[in-house]
Amino acid sequence: MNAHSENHDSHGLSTKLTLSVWVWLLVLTGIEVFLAYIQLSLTLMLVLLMGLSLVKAALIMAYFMHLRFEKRTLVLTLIPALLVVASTLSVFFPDSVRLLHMKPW
Amino acid sequence: MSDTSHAHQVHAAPTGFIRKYVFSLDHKIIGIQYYFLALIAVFLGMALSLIFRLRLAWPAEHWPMLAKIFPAGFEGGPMTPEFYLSMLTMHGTIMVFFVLTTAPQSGFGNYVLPIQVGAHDMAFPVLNMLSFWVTFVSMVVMVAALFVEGGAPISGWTAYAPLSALGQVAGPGQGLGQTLWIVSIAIFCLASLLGALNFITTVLNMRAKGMSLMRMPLTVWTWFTTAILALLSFPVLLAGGILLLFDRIGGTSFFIPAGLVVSDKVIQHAGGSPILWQHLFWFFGHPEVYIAILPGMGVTSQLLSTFARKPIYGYRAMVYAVFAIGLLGFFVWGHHMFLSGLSPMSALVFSMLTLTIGVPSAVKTFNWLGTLWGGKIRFTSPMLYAIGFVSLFVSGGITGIFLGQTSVDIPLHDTYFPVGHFHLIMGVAAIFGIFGGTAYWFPKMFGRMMNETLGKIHFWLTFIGVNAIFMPMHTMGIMGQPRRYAQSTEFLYLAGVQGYQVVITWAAILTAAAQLIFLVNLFWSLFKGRKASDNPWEATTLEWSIPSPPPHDNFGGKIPVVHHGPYEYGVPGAPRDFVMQADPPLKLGKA
Amino acid sequence: MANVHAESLRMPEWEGGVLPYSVGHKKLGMWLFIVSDALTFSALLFGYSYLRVSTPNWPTPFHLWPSIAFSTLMTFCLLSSSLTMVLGVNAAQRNDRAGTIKWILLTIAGGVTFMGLHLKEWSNLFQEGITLVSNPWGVPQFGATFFGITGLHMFHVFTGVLYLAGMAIGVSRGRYGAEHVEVCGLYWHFVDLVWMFVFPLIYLLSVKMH
Amino acid sequence: MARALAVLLWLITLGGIALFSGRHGWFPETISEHGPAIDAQFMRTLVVVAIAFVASQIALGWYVWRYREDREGDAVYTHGNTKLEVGIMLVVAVVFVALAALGQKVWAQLHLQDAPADAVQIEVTGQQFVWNIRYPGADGKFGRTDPKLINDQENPVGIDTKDPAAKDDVVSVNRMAIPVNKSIKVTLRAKDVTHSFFVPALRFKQDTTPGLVVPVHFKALKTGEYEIACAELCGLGHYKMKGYLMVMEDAQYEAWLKDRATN
Ligand code: HEA
Ligand code: HEA
Ligand code: CUA
Ligand SMILES: [Cu+2]
Repeated sequence: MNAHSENHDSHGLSTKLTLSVWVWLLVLTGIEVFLAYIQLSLTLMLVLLMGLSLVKAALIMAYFMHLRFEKRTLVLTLIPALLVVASTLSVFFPDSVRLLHMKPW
Repeated sequence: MSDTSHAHQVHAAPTGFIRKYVFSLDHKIIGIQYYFLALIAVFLGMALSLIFRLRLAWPAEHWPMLAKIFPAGFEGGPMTPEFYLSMLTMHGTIMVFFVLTTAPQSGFGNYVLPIQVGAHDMAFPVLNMLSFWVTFVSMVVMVAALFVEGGAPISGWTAYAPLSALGQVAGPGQGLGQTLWIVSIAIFCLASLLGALNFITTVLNMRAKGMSLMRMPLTVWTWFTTAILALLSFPVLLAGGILLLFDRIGGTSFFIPAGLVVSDKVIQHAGGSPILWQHLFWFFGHPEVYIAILPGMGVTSQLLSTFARKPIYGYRAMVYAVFAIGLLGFFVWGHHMFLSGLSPMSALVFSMLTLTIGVPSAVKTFNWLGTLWGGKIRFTSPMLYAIGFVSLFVSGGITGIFLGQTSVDIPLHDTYFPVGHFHLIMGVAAIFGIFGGTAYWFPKMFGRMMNETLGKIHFWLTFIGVNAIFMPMHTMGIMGQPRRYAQSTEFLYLAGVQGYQVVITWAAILTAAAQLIFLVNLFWSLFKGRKASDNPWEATTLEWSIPSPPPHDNFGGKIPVVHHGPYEYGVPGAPRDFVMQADPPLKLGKA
Repeated sequence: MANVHAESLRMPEWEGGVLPYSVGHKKLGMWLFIVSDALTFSALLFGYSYLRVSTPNWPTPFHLWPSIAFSTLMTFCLLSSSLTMVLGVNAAQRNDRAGTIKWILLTIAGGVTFMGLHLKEWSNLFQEGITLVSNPWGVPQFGATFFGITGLHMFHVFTGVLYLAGMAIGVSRGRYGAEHVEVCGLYWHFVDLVWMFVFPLIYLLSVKMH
Repeated sequence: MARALAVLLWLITLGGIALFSGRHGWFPETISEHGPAIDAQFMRTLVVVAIAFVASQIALGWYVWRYREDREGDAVYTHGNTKLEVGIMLVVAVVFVALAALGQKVWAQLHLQDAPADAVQIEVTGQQFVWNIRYPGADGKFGRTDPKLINDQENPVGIDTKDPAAKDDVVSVNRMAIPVNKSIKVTLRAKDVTHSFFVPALRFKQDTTPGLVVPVHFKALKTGEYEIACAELCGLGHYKMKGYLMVMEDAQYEAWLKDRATN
């Protein structure tokens, strides 16, 4: 019963790959900071930054957190559950817009 | 995770009293601890309900006995309205969190789930113990709120901001009591998270050989789904609770908008939104009500099948329905907020989605009836509770169909109509799940049978009683009686309501008295009950193939191999009228 | 009748003890914890966005120096500590105990640097008059969300550092193996991952332009 | 035992029907334009739900009665019937969607359409534990308000008298007069905590949320005096936060308003 305790080396992360992921993450961060200093509309900026952040999150999960090398089903249950529940939270927004336009004072 | 023992190693049976019964790692002891915690909570909650019901029926009466215990609540003679509200708030909170989230899931789930999947314990025994003790601390903090200076909180179990956020300016009970309430809830969230990930891991990783997903008893399915709901909804309440706490003691204003003037005092907070609190609360709150009912559904399925001596009707459909209810539960929270200033478009969407929950619920109801159909029903006391569950679930569920529609909710929202709705479905259907589970698993848990006669008397009185209490509330709601009113006599249009209040209070007193029968039965049977055999109900799931009560590691070192589905009753050609899950494969002669 | 029950009894066999995700208890448990904790942060970040949308004139006060420079450097620290963490896990899987401890200590160093920089950054802001409840721009929500969210993240970094320290001690005593280190690593990467959202949402979207 | 239980289940069913047949307690008579539509939707729902309720409870009782252990024959060995299952699902789904669709009309009319341009304007401000009613006066414009000017005795909603539009504003406590047969546009606000403006006779309820101004509209079709209740927990006086809605003939209403203005 310890199928889980080894066998990672076979498809584990080589140091080279790890380093290149790290470099990519830094590059993306750099792009984000750069973007922040360009005059863009807040919405566009939000979309771009969140897009990049999702890519970074995906990189971290896939490589650092090893999800790429786990069984596909693990990914297919965890990530959708998280995304579905988290994105339903965005139902909040129509109300915040209402709040902005319907303030008493 | 902080759990250091290797997960697969069976921990040896502890010997000292403390390690054995107090800080036990054994899922069975922890289950029992949870169960008794809930038992204390339910009697406390019930006592509170009787106290506040007194005021509803006889608003001007003096209660010298009570006044001695709670002098502050009876200043000037009759019960004060703020005392009414604090009793109500504590009643709702204790019942929802410490009874219905605790007994069916953490109590029975802890005790039975590992055995039913064929495991020697939960995946994380240390975490399991921690989650119980954290729950315990949470309950102590909650009960402390009853006795602190300034009184228990009065903003209802939903703690709507800004009432709950402003502190003492907003009225009595909003001081330390409210703060303790929030702290307790936040602690409770942590305990539930720990419990939930333990349940999920156990179900996924620790099933015995042959226990494929589609062979799991429906109880396991419901505990599993409930754990997923808890894992995904409690963190949101936790976030909300942290922010509310910041507002109260950190001086922030997440939920307090600008320009409030309370009793002529200008409030310095600015910029927050009360609606945000409602969103965060109900995002948790709606899944929470399914957390309360799903285990009851599982228990009911198990009992109906066992005592009708028939396989459950539509097993797969039942599994899918449970999952559908759980999933849909995340998309409907807005139905509690139709009239709160929610955007009217989202209200329409929430309304449509709410009604769709009726579909899997209909499937469940239909299959329960299908299970009874053509059976050979044994009317034991657990079975009576299960039948009661079905009846109450239907009565309470269909009133949700009124509330789920935006337009019909306009006159009914925040009246006694929803109060009737949720008491029938949660206050008693789910509670009947606990009763059924208690009567059913008691022999396994304590090695003795409960008394059938007492059980039956208790069933009859309670079943009649709760219908008498909660059915008339719908009428009061239709007449327009708002909830959380300390009395109904201030309004002319409510003239017809007072009579109902008196009848309901009497019914509540009698029903509550009938619960003493349950209590007596429980404790009497604990010590004096008839010795139980291993399988007194001739049931099929794994817990019935081991001794009553089970040994420390459940299966005495030999994990069973499962060959059959969970509900094989009345199998034609089988040697007995039931085939247990661990029975060897049947030789099937072609008929 | 007979064909009915024949159908029900011949189910595909499930070999007990086979982990459906091929993931041990601890790792699965940690993943579940991470999902749930991620939702706590999602709720907070959505709450922040909600308040920001509903507030006119949300301030954008962060200068390149010190705030953005600091926070970028902090991002660098966390990302690098994630890198060292991966190397630590690799070392643990090679049973290289000394290597494991070395990399974990480096990871801790990254975390501690992050905390130091963050504390400095907070005190800079205090000096500018930004506190939990007030700030120079009259939008009290700004400070509240800023300190609320970064504070909770800091709390996670702090517990993560403690967790790592416990791990280093455990490994040096031979009590913890590769699986423990890996699970601890998951938590640490998660703390990093959360920052990947906090940084742009809280800092980069509040950059002062001119 | 089984028979008694069956009978009890049927008695409960009967009791439920009796309660909902409305002889003892029912909605107060509706006086608003949209009220009948809500009542009708309630009745439609009641019919659908009653059928489901009665069918389920009767069946439950019947099975309990019929399939006792001591009956003849064996238990039926079956694992269900997928076709039947899917059938039930589809029927229920269609019924629900139809029901929900029918009910949304009133909601849309109340909340998605604006009040007609000629609607009478009134502002209602909830406060622990009174209702403050404000009329814009002859100029048809509400004057500016400011929380700092609020004073419970003299200036409960904080009208800024420096604003010319505020000069003719009329404030009334707990008494809200409206003309009959005219569209009324109510602006709901709250001063301290959340309240809910509830007029049972109007079939109308809407929370007054602090920090949010919610515009709503309705039309009353019958003169008379009706009670306004508070339907959101707002503190210890929640149960006695009472106001009156006085629906008047036009002339009477004008007179009332004039009378208030001179005071
Ligand atoms: C165990 C708890 C539980 C459960 C299971 C439910 C189940 C449901 N609830 Fe309930 N609800 C609560 C607990 C629960 N509720 C609580 C505590 C509150 C109040 C909170 C507060 O404000 O304090 C509340 C409030 C509440 C509201 C808000 C009311 C208001 O404040 O105005 C609404 C509105 O949509 C609602 C709807 C529903 C619906 C549609 C279901 C459905 O899931 C029900 C589905 C079941 C059936 C429909 C019956 C069986 C089906 C059939 C017999 C098939 C055939 C049926 C038909 C064709 C009609 N509930
Ligand atoms: C589980 C949930 C639950 C239960 C069981 C009950 C039980 C009861 N409730 Fe309560 N109630 C709530 C949940 C519950 N309630 C909630 C959430 C609110 C809303 C609070 C708010 O507005 O903020 C509320 C509000 C509420 C009101 C509304 C008051 C108002 O709005 O002003 C009233 C009024 O009469 C009431 C009455 C009662 C009565 C008489 C009982 C009972 O006393 C009936 C008799 C009890 C039983 C039949 C159960 C006995 C169970 C056992 C003995 C089980 C034992 C075993 C174990 C647990 C291990 N309750
Ligand atoms: Cu105002 Cu309740
Ligand atoms: Cu709900």
